[in-house]
Amino acid sequence: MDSILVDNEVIHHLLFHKSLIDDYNDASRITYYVDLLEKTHEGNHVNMQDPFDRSIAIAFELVMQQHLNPWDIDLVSFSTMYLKRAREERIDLITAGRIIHMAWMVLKLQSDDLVVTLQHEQQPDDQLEWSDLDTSMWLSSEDEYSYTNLLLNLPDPPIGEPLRRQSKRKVTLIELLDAFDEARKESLLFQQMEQARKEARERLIVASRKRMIGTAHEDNLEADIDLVWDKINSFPSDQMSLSDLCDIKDKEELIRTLVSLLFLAYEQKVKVFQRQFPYGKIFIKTLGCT
Amino acid sequence: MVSTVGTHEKQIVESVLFSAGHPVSCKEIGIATGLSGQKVHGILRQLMKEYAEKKDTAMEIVKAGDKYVMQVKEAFAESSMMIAEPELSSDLLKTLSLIAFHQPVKQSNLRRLSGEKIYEHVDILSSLKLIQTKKHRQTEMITLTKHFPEYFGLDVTKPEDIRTYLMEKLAQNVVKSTHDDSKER
Amino acid sequence: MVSTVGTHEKQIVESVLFSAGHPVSCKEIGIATGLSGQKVHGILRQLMKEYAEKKDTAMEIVKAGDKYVMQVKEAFAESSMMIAEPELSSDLLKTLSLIAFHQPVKQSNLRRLSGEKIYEHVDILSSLKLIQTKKHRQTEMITLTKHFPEYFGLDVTKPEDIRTYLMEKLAQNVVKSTHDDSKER
Repeated sequence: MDSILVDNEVIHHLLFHKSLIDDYNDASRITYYVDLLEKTHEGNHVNMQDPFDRSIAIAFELVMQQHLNPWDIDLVSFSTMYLKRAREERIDLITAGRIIHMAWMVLKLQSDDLVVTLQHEQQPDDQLEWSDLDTSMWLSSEDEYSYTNLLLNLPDPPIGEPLRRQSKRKVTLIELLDAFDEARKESLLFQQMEQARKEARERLIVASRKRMIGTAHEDNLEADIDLVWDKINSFPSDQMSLSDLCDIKDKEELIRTLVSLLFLAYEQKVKVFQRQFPYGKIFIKTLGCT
Repeated sequence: MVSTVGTHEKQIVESVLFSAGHPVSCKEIGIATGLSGQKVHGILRQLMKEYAEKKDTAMEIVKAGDKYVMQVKEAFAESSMMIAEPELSSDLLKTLSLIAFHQPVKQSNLRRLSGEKIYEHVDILSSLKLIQTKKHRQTEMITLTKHFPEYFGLDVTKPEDIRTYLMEKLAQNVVKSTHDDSKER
Repeated sequence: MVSTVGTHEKQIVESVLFSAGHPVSCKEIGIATGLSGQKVHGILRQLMKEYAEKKDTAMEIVKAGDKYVMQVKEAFAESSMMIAEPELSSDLLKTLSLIAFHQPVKQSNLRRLSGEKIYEHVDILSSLKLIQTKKHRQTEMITLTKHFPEYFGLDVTKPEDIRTYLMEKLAQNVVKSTHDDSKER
């Protein structure tokens, strides 16, 4: 009894859409579906020769058996169920993809046309579903829809890595020699560049020290830097904290030491760092160049 | 008329394909063997045909993008996978299949389909040089690189041909899994 | 009596030999394929025989110690030798050649020779057991391991001999390439 009821619902649904559709092809397609549906009801789908017909029939049968409301098909669960059935019935799954697409088109028609007519209100759902996708930008064709839907619903991707030979060969002596030749040339170039960088750095240091001339610390700066550098070098380890170098409660000495350290860091003689930023202890590490 | 290819020259090209382990171009084979590009091309065609006809070999020679590669036939690949670990997870392959079909595609559209993991996937696939992102007006569009067909041994390079290939493979995949399901029962 | 071997099983073993790219034992093939050791052994014997009888293939399957390997027949080895990817990238090779020449060498000195990339290279080369770092007083010194001469087939092992060898070979190399250049002209 139930199945006949749903059956009629489906037919009404299709006919309703037929009346909404102007396009001749779409309308005739729906007429065709109604015919098919009747055959389905008679249990004829098993004998149908055309796989496309058969798959549509299965779709309708599924709607009836699962008592799905044709006005409100949850396309995600429909697709999942449909694919399962399609697998069992061994129908061409590209065709199956197209059927799901058609179901989705029906659904789209519903939402496009009927929301206004029937004032059917829907609460926005938090969960993203197929019908929520913005299809205006993409998934605009049947193939795109079918492919994407199938891909996301099936366990295996359509491409797999081919198995090729693991062929790493040893390097030959000649290649080592060529590499040596190149390495020699490159390291010459690298050293020339380093030298140029070093000279540029020294020019900058001289320039920046010159800029300090005229400030309050002018007279003492060079002497301060030398003093701090001496303290660092006389420390038994190559790493120390700021408090090892000055009395950090003496603000003036602290600033003098810090400024000197910044110069030394700029000259790449020391590295100044904190383990915890911004209030952690300040450490100084010599960089091993004198 | 097809000129007769000497067995020796054919074997030389075969040995190069075998040793390479990765797709090689006619030009590279030419350099390695000293044969002319045209000659190499002819030999490759013949080798591909012969391998395809041989029923008792586990290997095949296929065109991969603009290059050629010797690899294990798909039917045997799974059993030998133990010996050579696959580089890409099935999840990554799915993302790549989405990009391959929809290219050029916006990252945001991909995210809507597969969620946040997309960002990580796009990074990995970019680092493997299988995809690239290009600025198109204000949006980053993702496309495949020419390494894609080489990596997967596809004879097609145009986006529309790659699409057709993927559609067909997916369909085969479904038929196969249907078959497996029914066998299990 | 030799039991008949199914084509499918034979092809699976063949695909394992092909993809491994290095000698594999019966046991390893068994694990990869799920076939019994005895079965694998029988299939290998048959595959070796078949490959030996085939006149038109460039490959052969041979026993190497206790293992089996699919390789290019010696007659074709030369043209295909260089087409496979080398194990060490050219960048790594440059660092290795610097170490070979300057050993024992401080890491900081290497950095001065070719920059920051040295740190990563030293890690990789150490993991490949081609170099080792040893503490010498306060400094880490880098030297070659005994695998270095083995790897490159050198019959010298002392640092000074390796250096002399490299210098001599390099000189010959330069002379040879100059010669080749002038021939091309």
